[in-house]
Amino acid sequence: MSVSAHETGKPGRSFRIDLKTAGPLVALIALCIIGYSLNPAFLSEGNIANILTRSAFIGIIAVGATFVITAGGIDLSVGSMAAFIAGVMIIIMNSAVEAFGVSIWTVLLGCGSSLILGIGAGFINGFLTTKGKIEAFIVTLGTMGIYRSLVTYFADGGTLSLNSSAREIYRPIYYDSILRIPIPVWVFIAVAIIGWVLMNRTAFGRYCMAIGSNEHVARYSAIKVDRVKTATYILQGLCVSLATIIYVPRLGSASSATGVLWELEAIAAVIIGGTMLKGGFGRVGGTVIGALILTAIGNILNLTEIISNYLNGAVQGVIIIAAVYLQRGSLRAGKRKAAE
Amino acid sequence: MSVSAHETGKPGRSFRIDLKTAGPLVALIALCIIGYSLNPAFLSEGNIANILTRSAFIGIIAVGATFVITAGGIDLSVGSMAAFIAGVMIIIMNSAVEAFGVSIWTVLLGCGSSLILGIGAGFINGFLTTKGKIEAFIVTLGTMGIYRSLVTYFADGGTLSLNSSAREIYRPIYYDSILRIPIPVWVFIAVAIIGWVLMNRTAFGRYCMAIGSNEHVARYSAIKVDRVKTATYILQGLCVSLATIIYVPRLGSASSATGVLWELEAIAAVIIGGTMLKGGFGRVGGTVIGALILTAIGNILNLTEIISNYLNGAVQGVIIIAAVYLQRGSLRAGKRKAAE
Amino acid sequence: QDQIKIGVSIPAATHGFMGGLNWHAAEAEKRLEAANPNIDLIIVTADGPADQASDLEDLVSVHGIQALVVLPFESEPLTEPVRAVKDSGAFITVVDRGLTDPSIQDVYVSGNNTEMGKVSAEYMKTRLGEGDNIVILRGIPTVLDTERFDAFMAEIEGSGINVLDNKFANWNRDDGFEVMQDFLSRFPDIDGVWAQDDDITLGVVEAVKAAGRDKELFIVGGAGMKEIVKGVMDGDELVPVDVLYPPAQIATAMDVTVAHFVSNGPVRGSYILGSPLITQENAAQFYFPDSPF
Amino acid sequence: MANAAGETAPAILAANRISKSFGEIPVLFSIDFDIHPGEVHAIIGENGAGKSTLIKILSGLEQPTSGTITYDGQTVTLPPNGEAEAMGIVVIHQELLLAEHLTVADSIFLGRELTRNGFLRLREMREQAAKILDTLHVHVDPDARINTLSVADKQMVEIAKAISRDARVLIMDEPTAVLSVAETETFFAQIRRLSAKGVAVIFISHKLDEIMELADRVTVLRDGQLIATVGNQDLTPDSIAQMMVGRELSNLYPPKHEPDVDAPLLLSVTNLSAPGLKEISFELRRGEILGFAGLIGSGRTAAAEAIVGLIHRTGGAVELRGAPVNFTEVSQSVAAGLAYMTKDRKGKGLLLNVGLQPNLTLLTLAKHMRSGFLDGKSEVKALDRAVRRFDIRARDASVRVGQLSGGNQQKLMLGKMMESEPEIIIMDEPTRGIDVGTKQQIYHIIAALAAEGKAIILISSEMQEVIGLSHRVLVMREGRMAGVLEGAEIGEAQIMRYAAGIKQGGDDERISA
Ligand SMILES: Nc1ncnc2c1ncn2[C@@H]1O[C@H](COP(=O)(O)OP(=O)(O)OP(=O)(O)O)[C@@H](O)[C@H]1O
Ligand SMILES: Nc1ncnc2c1ncn2[C@@H]1O[C@H](COP(=O)(O)OP(=O)(O)OP(=O)(O)O)[C@@H](O)[C@H]1O
Ligand SMILES: [Mg+2]
Ligand SMILES: [Mg+2]
Repeated sequence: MSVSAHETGKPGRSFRIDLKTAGPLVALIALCIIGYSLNPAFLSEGNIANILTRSAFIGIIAVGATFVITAGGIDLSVGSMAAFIAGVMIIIMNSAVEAFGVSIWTVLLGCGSSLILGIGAGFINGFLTTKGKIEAFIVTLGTMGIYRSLVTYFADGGTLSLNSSAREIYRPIYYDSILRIPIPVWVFIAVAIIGWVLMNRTAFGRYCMAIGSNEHVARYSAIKVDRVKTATYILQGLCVSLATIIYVPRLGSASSATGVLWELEAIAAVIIGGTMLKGGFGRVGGTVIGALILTAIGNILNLTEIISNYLNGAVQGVIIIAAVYLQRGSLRAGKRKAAE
Repeated sequence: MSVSAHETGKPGRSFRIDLKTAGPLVALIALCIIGYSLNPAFLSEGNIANILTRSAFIGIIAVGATFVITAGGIDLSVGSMAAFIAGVMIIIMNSAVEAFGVSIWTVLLGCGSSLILGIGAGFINGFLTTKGKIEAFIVTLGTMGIYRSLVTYFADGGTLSLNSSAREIYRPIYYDSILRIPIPVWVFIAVAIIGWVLMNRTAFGRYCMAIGSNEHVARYSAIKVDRVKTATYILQGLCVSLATIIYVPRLGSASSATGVLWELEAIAAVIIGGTMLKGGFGRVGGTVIGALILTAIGNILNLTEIISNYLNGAVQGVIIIAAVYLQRGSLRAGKRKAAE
Repeated sequence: QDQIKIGVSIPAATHGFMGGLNWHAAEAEKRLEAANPNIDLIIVTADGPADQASDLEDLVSVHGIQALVVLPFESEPLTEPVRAVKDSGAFITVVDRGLTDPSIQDVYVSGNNTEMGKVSAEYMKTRLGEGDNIVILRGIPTVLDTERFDAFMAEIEGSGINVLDNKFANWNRDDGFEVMQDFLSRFPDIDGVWAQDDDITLGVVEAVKAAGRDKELFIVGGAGMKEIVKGVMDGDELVPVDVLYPPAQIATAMDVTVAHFVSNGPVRGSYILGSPLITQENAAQFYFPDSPF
Repeated sequence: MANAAGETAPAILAANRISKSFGEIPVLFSIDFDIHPGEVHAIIGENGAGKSTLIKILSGLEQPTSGTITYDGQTVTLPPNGEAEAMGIVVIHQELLLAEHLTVADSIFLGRELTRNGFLRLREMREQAAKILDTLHVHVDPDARINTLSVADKQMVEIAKAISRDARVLIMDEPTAVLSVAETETFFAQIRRLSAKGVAVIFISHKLDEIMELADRVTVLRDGQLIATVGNQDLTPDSIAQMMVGRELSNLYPPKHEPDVDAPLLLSVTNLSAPGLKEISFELRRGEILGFAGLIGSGRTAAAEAIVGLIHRTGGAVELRGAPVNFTEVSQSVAAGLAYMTKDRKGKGLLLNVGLQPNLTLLTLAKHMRSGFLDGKSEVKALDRAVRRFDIRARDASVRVGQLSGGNQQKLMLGKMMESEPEIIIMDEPTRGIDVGTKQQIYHIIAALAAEGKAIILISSEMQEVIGLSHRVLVMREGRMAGVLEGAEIGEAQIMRYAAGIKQGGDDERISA
């Protein structure tokens, strides 16, 4: 009478995994079809490279956000943090150029300081949240204001620009390709894979889910809750710093307008990807697709002139809602089928 | 041995209520002391009236947000919704003036349409969240974009201005006082009291808390979960429309810049007030104080010169974090005392 | 014959001035496309520098534009992306905010932020003198705001006029209203206000009127919003003048760019539009009742 | 104090004069307790006696206010947060401690994942999980998410989790409260295997027959005081009950009053189908108690939930007092006088983070309104009533329900449901985690309700309870009705035969492998 449970379980499981990825993918494919029908140039190699490269920023940040949100937190400071890190990177590289002249070391110094700043900023968010026991929303709303102010202050209300000769060396990191794939896309791919492995193939990912799902349970399971939570913020900071490293050569400058609203975009990418805002359940793969969806929407709006520019935001809103609905819908339909 | 539960319960309970209100209050009082010491004009009657009147917008919206958040939702669309409602109100009132001339009915028509729009917009958010089963974050992020776009579109990218003779009649609603208290403050007081009663003295408030703390339990307890959740969004829409009704006479105009970031301010007021972002626990009184704290911070920064303008945001961030820390801290200290 | 595609990249209509600019761009598109059947203008709007850089990429890769009219969100970050467009062979017209490398542009059309600050200060000096007090409401911390502010401060220096304080009002009416309210409760004696932008001005006007202090001071705004220009025309004493910073410059730029393709000779050079003081006498020529701004 | 015979090894874990207070409220008074390798030591006592608190102290989750713990002869301070598990002290808590979003395999290995070079060995964990579940005869997919499991399955996962760990001391707080006889048997077999290997087992249960069957020694607590520690051979169920409650317990079950044969039909269900449920039919008369028996996951809960509209019905009909009904929300069924009490008190029954009063009245707030507003006085009165009727023991009414002892939570939930004054009552595991003394009270309440003319469906995994109270018993198996027993047929052997699938249908004895 003992039906071997795991045997009957198998098919259901692989099916479910398919559906998980399928949800956001369906939405992305629908978008691509719309894009192509509006303007065939949408699927040109150049345009696809553009979309991929652009989505790298938000995508990399969103991978970090997936961990924070999965563990039940939220980070509103990522956009300002990016502006702040970019600003400080530029200041440091410029002074390095003045002191030692330009070399590849200038760029490495900049990248190094970016990583340190990202980790530090993430740690501060994590520390205030866990040890200070202040809601993540408030902590990161606060640091969001702080970082944005600081970059404005450093830039004296204007723009911080990278020394042009340093920029020359640094430029390829954004603009060059390896094997016809732009470098930012390679970074994005690497971050996504590492993120996926961390989330699904390491104890850390499990701990994030457990904490987001039920902090008591996690605590009683001897998980060092505060440490893991802080680690998610540090990871987020690290992702922001990576995104900044590939962002700085693109525009070569930072100002108070850098990274505005990235936090909202990153969180949206995460949620569109199927991670739950309340935590407990994270999908790095979905996040990647979510970031692509958001970038593709912006790109599609540039493809056509049929819509008044004033209505861009409305179209964007409708598509986001529709995409998520579609995704959830296909998931539900799939489940119903599985139940039969 | 069965200790009659509610008898021993009484003192403990009332004590906790004191503490609940005390937390944010302590932070507000600390802020007032700082404000006064930086500039005695802070406590002048005129300035206090300014602070109270200004906080009315965010405060009224935040009272609505308290319900949404308590029931486990979130509404990012309030700022755009306010701009949208203001825009449509102005359009309607202007056409009414053209068609029928100016009278008190013009204003009443405007207010009536505001209420209908608010309720409708709230219903849409609620419906998409509950029946569409789309995350509140995504739904309201979408409608946020939609409303903001629509107002930009209606205004042709510019500003919608209320007909000046209609404005003459409408103006007192913002600028007049009754018993030396400005009318917006009266509205705020009324909304706060009604909100408090709703939250603490009616079944609806209880249901919101139940849903936010455990939706399953709510469903098993015969609560119409979808209906209550939708009602919270409608209530939020109603609050936005009330806020808009007192906002429009202030400047007599609406544009795409109206209400930008109000959602963040409203949510911040709610959280500073001690409501939990994850839902299940709402404090209308705290929200009111949270709104006052936020307005007071902005006001204090305008009353002094000691801080570089560029750093306003940083100071704001630090104060918000500190205020919440202070509040939680005093709560913890109080609990410890109670425990002894 | 071949369609000539011209991309127009501008910031989104997030406040009054940009709204006016968007309107003028849309009007110019209609007018120019009607007059020149072989011209296709494509207007895209951006929410930030990075977003605008993406727009530029799309204009090249998807639309294959032959010319670009761009009002850069910020000068420095957009320099390289515009250069990339230039490298694709397009004719470049830069509007308002110059690139860090002027050699990229074929045509430059601009208002003059420095002059705007200077003209405003000059007017202040005609009305006020030794010991008089003014307050300043600034825009959003950006290069052009800093240019205006610095020029104003340089001009006002030595005049004996006290600048009591300056605060950012984010080119926003509500912020203008609130910041001015706080200035009013802080300073019992204010003789003049430089609001720098007409959106801010509208908020300031309400705050001053509500405080009943509209007899003791005057306000200088900027940009040329139609409501303000109308007021100046009608002899408003609270806002007696305005300083032009024309949102119609985008239309000028589009005209010039189209002319490059449809007229005989090539078009090149800089078109710097001045920031004249709008007074009751000349206001009529700056008044566009149909514009949303 | 008597000791179990033949024990020579020194105590592995001992509590010495342990006291515990929460704030000002004392919960344990100077308790001595010890456990030896290979021994099964049961702790019993009334609800709120302090059993769970004692084992929390023995596992480091709570620190004692005074007294010491010795482990392996050493006086130790046990580390908090489940870290004592690394020392070999493994606990199954009374309140299920599983993260809802994780899978079964993830949960079993949470906190001590198998890794290679930092990567999870997923397949290995899944296989091991499947193996453990198999030895317990639990039919759940190791990849299923916890939030898709029924309470009983969750409990089995908890058990699997605990026995999969390298325990030297295994502490279990009412692991069998929601298990039926068959599951309990396989579970006990595992316990015996472990204790034969030298694992010390501490075991809390309110089921006295289980205690008699499994325990070598029994410690009795009452009101936080140690009453006695007694060897098994000196015990009878009656003597245990006597020690626990402090008085003689006679007639656990009230006498059955057969309902009128021609009492009106209140509920009639025909061919009811729903996910996990196929073609259930039965009738319920006024004054009748209908027992639902079956193994866990046999669909009893699904049947109840389909009737009240909590899960969507895919077929069949339900008639209430002769009129067809199709509830889609609980509010409709409550309004029609049909109430369902869930067995999942933590997940679906009670709000753990609020106080007693809001929980009690949540289902029936409409009754506590005066001109549209909540009437606090009336709510207080209701709580007062429920506290007396169901003997709810909270040391302080301001405590959050999550801080109540398990049994008292259960009583509160009973009170909550009874507040709606239903005519038809479906109770799912009504005495889950309730001490014998109170059980007796509750049985009498149930019988009295039936005698008043209410109709009751009693879903229970405690077979004695079903047998002792029900007029008829419906046995379910794998989502179907396996049979209905009446009168003298109602007995343990018959029920088991139907539940296990040895006997099917009504009369014909078909043996199915
Ligand atoms: N965290 C806490 N804060 C306050 N009181 C508590 C807390 N935990 C337990 N108590 C109280 O301690 C007493 C003993 O509870 P405990 O859970 O140990 O009882 P129990 O013997 O396990 O009962 P049951 O058989 O019902 O599970 C109860 O009165 C309970 O309310
Ligand atoms: N195949 C299925 N599809 C969907 N839901 C199901 C399925 N099987 C069971 N459920 C749901 O799982 C929950 C557990 O129900 P189930 O009827 O299996 O428990 P039960 O037999 O009452 O268990 P116990 O014997 O422990 O009381 C119910 O809410 C039911 O709706
Ligand atoms: Mg066109
Ligand atoms: Mg217990």
